[in-house]
Amino acid sequence: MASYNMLFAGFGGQGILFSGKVVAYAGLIDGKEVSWLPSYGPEMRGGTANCSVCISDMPIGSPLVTEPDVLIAMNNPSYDKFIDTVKPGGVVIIDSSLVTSSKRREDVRFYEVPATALSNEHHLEGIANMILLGKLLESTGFTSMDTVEKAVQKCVPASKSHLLEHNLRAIRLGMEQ
Amino acid sequence: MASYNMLFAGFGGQGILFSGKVVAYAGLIDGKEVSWLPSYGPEMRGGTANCSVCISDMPIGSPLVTEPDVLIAMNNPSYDKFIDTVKPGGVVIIDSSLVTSSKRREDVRFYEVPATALSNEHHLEGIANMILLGKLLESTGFTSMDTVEKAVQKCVPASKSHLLEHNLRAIRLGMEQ
Amino acid sequence: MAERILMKGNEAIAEAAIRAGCRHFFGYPITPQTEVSAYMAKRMPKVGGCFLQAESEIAAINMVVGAAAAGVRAMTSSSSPGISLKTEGISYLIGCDLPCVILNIQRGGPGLGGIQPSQADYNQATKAPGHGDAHILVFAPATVQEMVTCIFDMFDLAEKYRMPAMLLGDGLLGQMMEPVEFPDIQITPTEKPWATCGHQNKRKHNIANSLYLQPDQLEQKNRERFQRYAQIQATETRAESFETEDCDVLVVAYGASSRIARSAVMTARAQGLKAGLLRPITLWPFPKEELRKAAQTAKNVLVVEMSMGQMVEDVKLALEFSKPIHFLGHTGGVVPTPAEVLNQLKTIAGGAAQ
Amino acid sequence: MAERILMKGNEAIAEAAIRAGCRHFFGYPITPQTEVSAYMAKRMPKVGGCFLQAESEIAAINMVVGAAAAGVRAMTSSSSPGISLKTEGISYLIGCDLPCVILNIQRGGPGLGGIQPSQADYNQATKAPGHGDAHILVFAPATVQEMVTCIFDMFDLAEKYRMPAMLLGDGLLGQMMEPVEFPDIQITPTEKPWATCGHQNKRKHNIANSLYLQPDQLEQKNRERFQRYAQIQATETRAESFETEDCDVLVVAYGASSRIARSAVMTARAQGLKAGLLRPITLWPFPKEELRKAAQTAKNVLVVEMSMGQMVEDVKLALEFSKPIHFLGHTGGVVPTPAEVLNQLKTIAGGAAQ
Amino acid sequence: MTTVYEKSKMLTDMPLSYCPGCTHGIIHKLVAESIEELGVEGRTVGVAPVGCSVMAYNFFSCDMVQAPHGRAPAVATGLARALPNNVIFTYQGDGDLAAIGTAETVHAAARGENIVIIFVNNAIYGMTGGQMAPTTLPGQVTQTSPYGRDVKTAGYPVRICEMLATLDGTAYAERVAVNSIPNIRKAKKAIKKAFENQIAHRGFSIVEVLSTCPTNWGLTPVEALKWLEDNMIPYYPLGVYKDVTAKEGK
Amino acid sequence: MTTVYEKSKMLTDMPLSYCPGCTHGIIHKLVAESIEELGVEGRTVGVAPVGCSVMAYNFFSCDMVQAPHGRAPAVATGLARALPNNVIFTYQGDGDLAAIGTAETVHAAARGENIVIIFVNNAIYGMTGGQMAPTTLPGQVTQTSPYGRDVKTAGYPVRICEMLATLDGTAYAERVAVNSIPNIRKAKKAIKKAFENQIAHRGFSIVEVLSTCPTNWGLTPVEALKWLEDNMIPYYPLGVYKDVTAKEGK
Amino acid sequence: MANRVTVNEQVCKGCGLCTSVCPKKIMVIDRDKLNAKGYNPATVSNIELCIACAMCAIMCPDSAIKVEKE
Amino acid sequence: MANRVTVNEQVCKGCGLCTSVCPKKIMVIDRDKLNAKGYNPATVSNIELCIACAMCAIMCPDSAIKVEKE
Ligand SMILES: Cc1ncc(C[n+]2csc(CCOP(=O)(O)OP(=O)(O)O)c2C)c(N)n1
Ligand SMILES: Cc1ncc(C[n+]2csc(CCOP(=O)(O)OP(=O)(O)O)c2C)c(N)n1
Ligand code: SF4
Ligand code: SF4
Ligand code: SF4
Ligand code: SF4
Ligand code: SF4
Ligand code: SF4
Ligand SMILES: [Mg+2]
Ligand SMILES: [Mg+2]
Repeated sequence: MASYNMLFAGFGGQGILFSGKVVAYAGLIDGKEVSWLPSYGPEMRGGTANCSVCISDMPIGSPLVTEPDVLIAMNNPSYDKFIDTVKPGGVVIIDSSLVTSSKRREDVRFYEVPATALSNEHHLEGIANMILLGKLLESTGFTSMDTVEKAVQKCVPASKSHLLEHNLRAIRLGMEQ
Repeated sequence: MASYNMLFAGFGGQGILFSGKVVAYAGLIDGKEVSWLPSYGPEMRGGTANCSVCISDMPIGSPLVTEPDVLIAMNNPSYDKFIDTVKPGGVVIIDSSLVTSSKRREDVRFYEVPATALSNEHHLEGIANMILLGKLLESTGFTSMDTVEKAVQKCVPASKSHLLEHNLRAIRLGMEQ
Repeated sequence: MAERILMKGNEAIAEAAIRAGCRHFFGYPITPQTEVSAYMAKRMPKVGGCFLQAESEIAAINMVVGAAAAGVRAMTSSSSPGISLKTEGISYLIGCDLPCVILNIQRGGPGLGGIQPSQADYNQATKAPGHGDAHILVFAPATVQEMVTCIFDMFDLAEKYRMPAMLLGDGLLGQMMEPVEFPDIQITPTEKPWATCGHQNKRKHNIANSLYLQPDQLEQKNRERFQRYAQIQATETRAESFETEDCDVLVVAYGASSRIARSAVMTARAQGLKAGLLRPITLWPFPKEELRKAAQTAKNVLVVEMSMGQMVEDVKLALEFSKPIHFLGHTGGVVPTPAEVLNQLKTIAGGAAQ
Repeated sequence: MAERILMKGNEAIAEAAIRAGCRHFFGYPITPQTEVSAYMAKRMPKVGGCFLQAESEIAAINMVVGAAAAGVRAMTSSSSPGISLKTEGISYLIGCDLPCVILNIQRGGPGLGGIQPSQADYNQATKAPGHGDAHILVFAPATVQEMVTCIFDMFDLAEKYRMPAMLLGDGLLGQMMEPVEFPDIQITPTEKPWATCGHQNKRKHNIANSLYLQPDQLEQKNRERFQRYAQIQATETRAESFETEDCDVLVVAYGASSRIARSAVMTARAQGLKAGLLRPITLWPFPKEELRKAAQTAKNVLVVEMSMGQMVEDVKLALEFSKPIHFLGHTGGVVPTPAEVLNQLKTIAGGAAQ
Repeated sequence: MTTVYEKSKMLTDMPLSYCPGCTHGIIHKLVAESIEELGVEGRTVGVAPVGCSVMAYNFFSCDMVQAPHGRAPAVATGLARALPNNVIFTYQGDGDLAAIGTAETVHAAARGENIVIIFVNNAIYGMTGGQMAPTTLPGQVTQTSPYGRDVKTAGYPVRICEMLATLDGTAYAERVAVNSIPNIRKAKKAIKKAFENQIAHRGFSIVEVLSTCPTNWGLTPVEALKWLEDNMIPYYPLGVYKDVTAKEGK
Repeated sequence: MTTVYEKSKMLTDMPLSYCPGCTHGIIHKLVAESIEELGVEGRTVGVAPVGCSVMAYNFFSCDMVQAPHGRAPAVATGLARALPNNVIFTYQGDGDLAAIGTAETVHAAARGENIVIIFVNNAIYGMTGGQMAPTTLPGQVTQTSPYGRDVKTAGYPVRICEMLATLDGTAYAERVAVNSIPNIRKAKKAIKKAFENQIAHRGFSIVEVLSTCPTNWGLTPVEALKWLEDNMIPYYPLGVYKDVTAKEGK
Repeated sequence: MANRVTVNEQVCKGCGLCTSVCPKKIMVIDRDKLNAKGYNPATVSNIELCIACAMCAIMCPDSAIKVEKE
Repeated sequence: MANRVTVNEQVCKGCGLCTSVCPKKIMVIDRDKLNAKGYNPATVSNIELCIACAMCAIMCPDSAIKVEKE
């Protein structure tokens, strides 16, 4: 399989770090080498948050993704900041309800998912991030839905297991976009 | 001239550091290289005090005298501690009113001056140290009385200049012993 | 061994410490290592241990002095400026021959600097962890898993040699999640006849002290300690060699920067350039022998660090200037990329080929 | 130049600082440097200056931060454990590019150690004066007179390069009296357009700061500072060569131990052994070139220190292992004797002759 | 049109780095307005702490020094001794002032150092992500008191004004809050008075300001004001704890 | 013959390193006797400071730790947390406790740390040769206040018991003196009570003992007792500043 | 002529503190607008009711509000 | 039979504190003796007057005095 260097970016509170963690867990379940690295420190507060996720067959060098194969962007500032760093041939997925920038790149696979709008429509408030994750799965096939299900189970604390089904529904919804 | 490495040792309060300073100043006035180094720190409190004085034509290496040419000892503990360190052929001067140890060395020039008794006799209370300094001058001729006078002037603060004559008298008394 | 789970480096360290028998943790918040305290705050009460947020780094290291003297496994954690504040206490721990574990999850300096990963406290950790003639064990793991194994070893070695052990990590290693599994080890507490835990009227009173007013006594103490150091230098160095058997260019890097270096070495090999990597795991004692061996075939050596070049001196001292030693570094929180290391490798190899 | 008077090292430093224009001194008592504060306490009120006994070494160094930022010549003084406590503040001074003078009148360590003379903070002063990539100017005078001249230079250079300068002395130099004369120098205060002394609505506000949250900005700051360091290393090294032109054995020693080494070299010469002495006066920048030059004819090099051998590494790095480097040291307050240095010189020369 | 309220000129154009609704911003305004009204901006030097207000050097338009964590009072002392005719203030959080900086705070007060300290008590370490502060209330949940502050192991909150009032060097100590318009007005008065004290060389003045941290309290900004009022004020009573001018009859 | 008074077994045979007539020695005896009488010698761990009593580890026959200057309360905290059923005490001077160790002292008190602090206030830094301490009296001449402590530049003395009494964590704070037989008897009672508090896990107890430093005060030992009485006691009133057992009605 | 209340929309963080203190309840968050930082800024719904009491401005942590009286 | 007051002369530092509190003024410094450390030790001039109040012992910083009652 290929190795993936992914960047998840948006505002704090959009679940950016969570979806990155699900993806990393999926890699782990698949027996890959994985890493997950959040941006940290005061700049996170109220501002933007992002995380780097690497999945690979080989030991992971720098967990800091500076030239992502995959960018998932959930707000304008993040989109503007990272769009130019994506590798040619890479994948870009945006929440088009929030990313209003008209800038586009021709040398990447580009997916616009109105995830926030969709989440409101489908009573999946607050988990637009999972819809985008579905799209990521569908567009890259970085793992199987089966693995993702297991991964979500790992990431949702036992006390909140009622959210599990919600998350999976959102992912499936994303896959259909 | 010879170079002198001297050790002045006794209890704190006996003027050990002061007589060392006078000797060092004498060397300075004579145009020699000189150094003066006190023992320092808590062990001085109530306990013993000593200082190393070096006079030389050459730049002084270690100001810490570990093998003195001259030892002036004003109490038993200091005498016991240092008597064996004196260089063969060196000079040892003790205040025999206070140093009661019977230990002697044959390979040094040995002078016993009942300095404390003398100082009380001659109304020179508290400056037995200067009597011993007189003996030092007389026995080694490390400098001239003239220089010593100037040196004492340097060391006695202007505010206490009435003590000057006292000190000089004590020195002269010591020279006669 | 249990299941592999994803865990942040900082949290993995904390969990490892608890499993290694540490029940006394004294911390003070500082980015990028706050998760250590947060984790301890959650877990310690559950295992009957003590998490205490001290009023300062100085208080924290001195609480460690007390706990270590009492004979328990104690730990504290901080990042660069906070470690500077601990140097007096560290020097006391050394002078009192007390074991403990200290984390430095480094950030950019000097001063307040930044909060992004850095390796600029190398000299402080390895050469001057405090005033006086003094050393501490310094471990520099490169993965979250290795942080876990190191922590177990560090507690053991700290007790064996009665000295502090420091884990010299950085924000990258502390903040990242990686798969990790915890060894199922039974901790057998070391006997500590020297501990000041109350003599119960059964022995002479124990004293934890570093004061020796007589210079010869103090010298004697120091010389004894340096004999222990010599033994450690002879037996406890650790390093990993990767593709060094026939390398033309040897990269030397530790911790986070070794990960980047390793990626570059792999790519270089794939491109036909015989690169190798020597990764010191212990920084003090510095793995001189391992480095010499790894450098045997190398025509050039490249040191990669997240500093202005602090380990370079140790590499020079180990290799005794027997071959050209190059340096690639970033500082202030900038993380080198595999691409630039690779580039540098090519330049060096090219230059060497000329 | 005025009359030569006998003065204690500590007091001579204090007097020199005042004559060099220092009017702000912040101290905290510690043996063997208490005389610095005592002298300042007496003199400062007479010259309209400020002597302030701080509540701790940390407070003192941070008062220096404030005073230095305000643009005045500021100084603090301590001894080994107290200097460890100042390392965070020193790192801030470096990060804020603030000039000041710091005294470390070293005593034996580690921990509380002892109070007798030592040179065991060499690594801390020269390699890790605080966390981060950081250096300070380090001066190591060997006589009371030289302490005085150094202090004048240190204030000047600290301001020229906007960095702290440390006088690395020891209890021997601080406590001894030697003849000294004070140069009659008119101090012309340096312009400090960067000082945070109130902008009087005449300029943009000044900021003294070491925080740079963006790694590339912080790296940039550090690289600029290291450029300055390179310039200093090229132009500001100081050393004294004594009988080195044709020496067979070169002794390298600084400060108090250089005095002992010098005596030994003189005796050796008198006995027909071609010994020489290279005495670094600046320890950072380390006088590499001067050392190389002095070592040209030497077959052997002997480093003498009052530590377990900290400067040895710098000597090795400077000479690149081009000749055997030996070490003679004492620690914990033990002062080496000329006799034992001489002995060692003979052994080495004998061994070399074989 | 007459301007009833606008941004103080003692504040720069730099947008504040605080979270939305964080009352650090209000306190900044009060400090800036006081200095501006007293006309001493040109001779004021401020000291920024380590905490959320670490970048206060960018926000106040006077000269500024950024101090090591907790050491602002010592840095201010250095400034005050070097610049006896300037106006020197520190702006510090509760972790900075009441934990790591305790010694520097107590001794600046004991010395009667002629400085102003603005002490922002938000019962938490804001910048580092919400750890327990010395002022965290009993039972309060933070990152490092996840089961609520247990006074048996973590101890009791420190009341700074009460403590400093015991020192002869303290000229003025008052506790205020910025949770409502009336309280903000009182806070403004107290802060201005502290600066007046300094200009008159009356010595050490501290104003403790109860402030919110919506982000780490996990509340909206408006809820945070209420939480402050309901929980902090009862534990930290507002009022004047020391005032030498009261004795002087001013 | 019945023995009316002899040296406590909690003291070793090592001669004390204090100057002749220094009342540090009296305080040592009171501590030793209290511990001996309570029968807890075997589970007591003491912490020696940096100061003249730095070598207290040689004098008390219980286990001892020598702490860095000022940090004894933190070291004691580490000990107390590791050994919750032992008896932990520190013995500290005024430079150690009230200057460099201010933060550690205040926060050990705020935490209600279950330790005893014996605070020896002799208004000077004894060990280093007589510099000004935070407790040096206004006008008092020391090596670093050669013209007498000038409160305008050097600030005011700190009253530790009064300050710590403002903290909720302090269980017991009393100031005593050892200048006379009646005062020594009271001091003994206070010290013993502090240890009883700890054995009963009542938390933080501090006994401030006014003590002499004949050497650095430049007085004979007997004159020093008088100086203490005439100068220190008026400034540092003896008495109980906090006592939780009083409330409990014990 | 009415009073004038100007909100610096780029500086506003949409915290709502101003809205909570306006006695006339005319200071509101504009859910339809998003500034460059991603916040919904505050705005005055009905300036005619404004009494220029400046409470909104006094409360605003970001000094985003200027109040002018006719 | 009298009470017994024993001064450990080697430990005594001749400080005189004991002499200052003895109600019977019988505790005195012996100017004729010098111990190994160079101090004149304290001694009881007239043990017959001793009331074994132990004040001397309580006051002695160096625990040099033992008091026994007949
Ligand atoms: C020596 C040191 N220790 C710790 C830190 C990390 N640190 C940064 S801000 C802070 C606490 C901030 O809390 P507070 O003072 O209450 O200010 P707030 O953010 O709440 O306004 C800490 C511990 C540091 N930068 N330096
Ligand atoms: C970090 C540090 N700073 C300073 C010193 C020096 N020092 C030793 S004892 C002492 C003060 C002692 O005074 P105090 O605490 O009042 O005790 P006393 O000697 O009066 O009993 C100082 C400052 C030190 N050893 N370590
Ligand atoms: S973290 Fe809290 S204190 Fe800091 S800016 Fe945000 S709300 Fe304000
Ligand atoms: S210096 Fe003072 S406090 Fe210290 S032992 Fe001597 S008399 Fe006592
Ligand atoms: S000035 Fe007063 S009435 Fe007008 S919008 Fe602001 S708060 Fe409302
Ligand atoms: S208070 Fe200020 S920042 Fe908050 S919503 Fe109103 S205008 Fe915006
Ligand atoms: S026991 Fe009482 S009477 Fe007897 S010598 Fe001692 S003080 Fe005097
Ligand atoms: S009090 Fe003790 S030490 Fe002092 S003179 Fe009397 S017996 Fe000797
Ligand atoms: Mg806070
Ligand atoms: Mg004292």
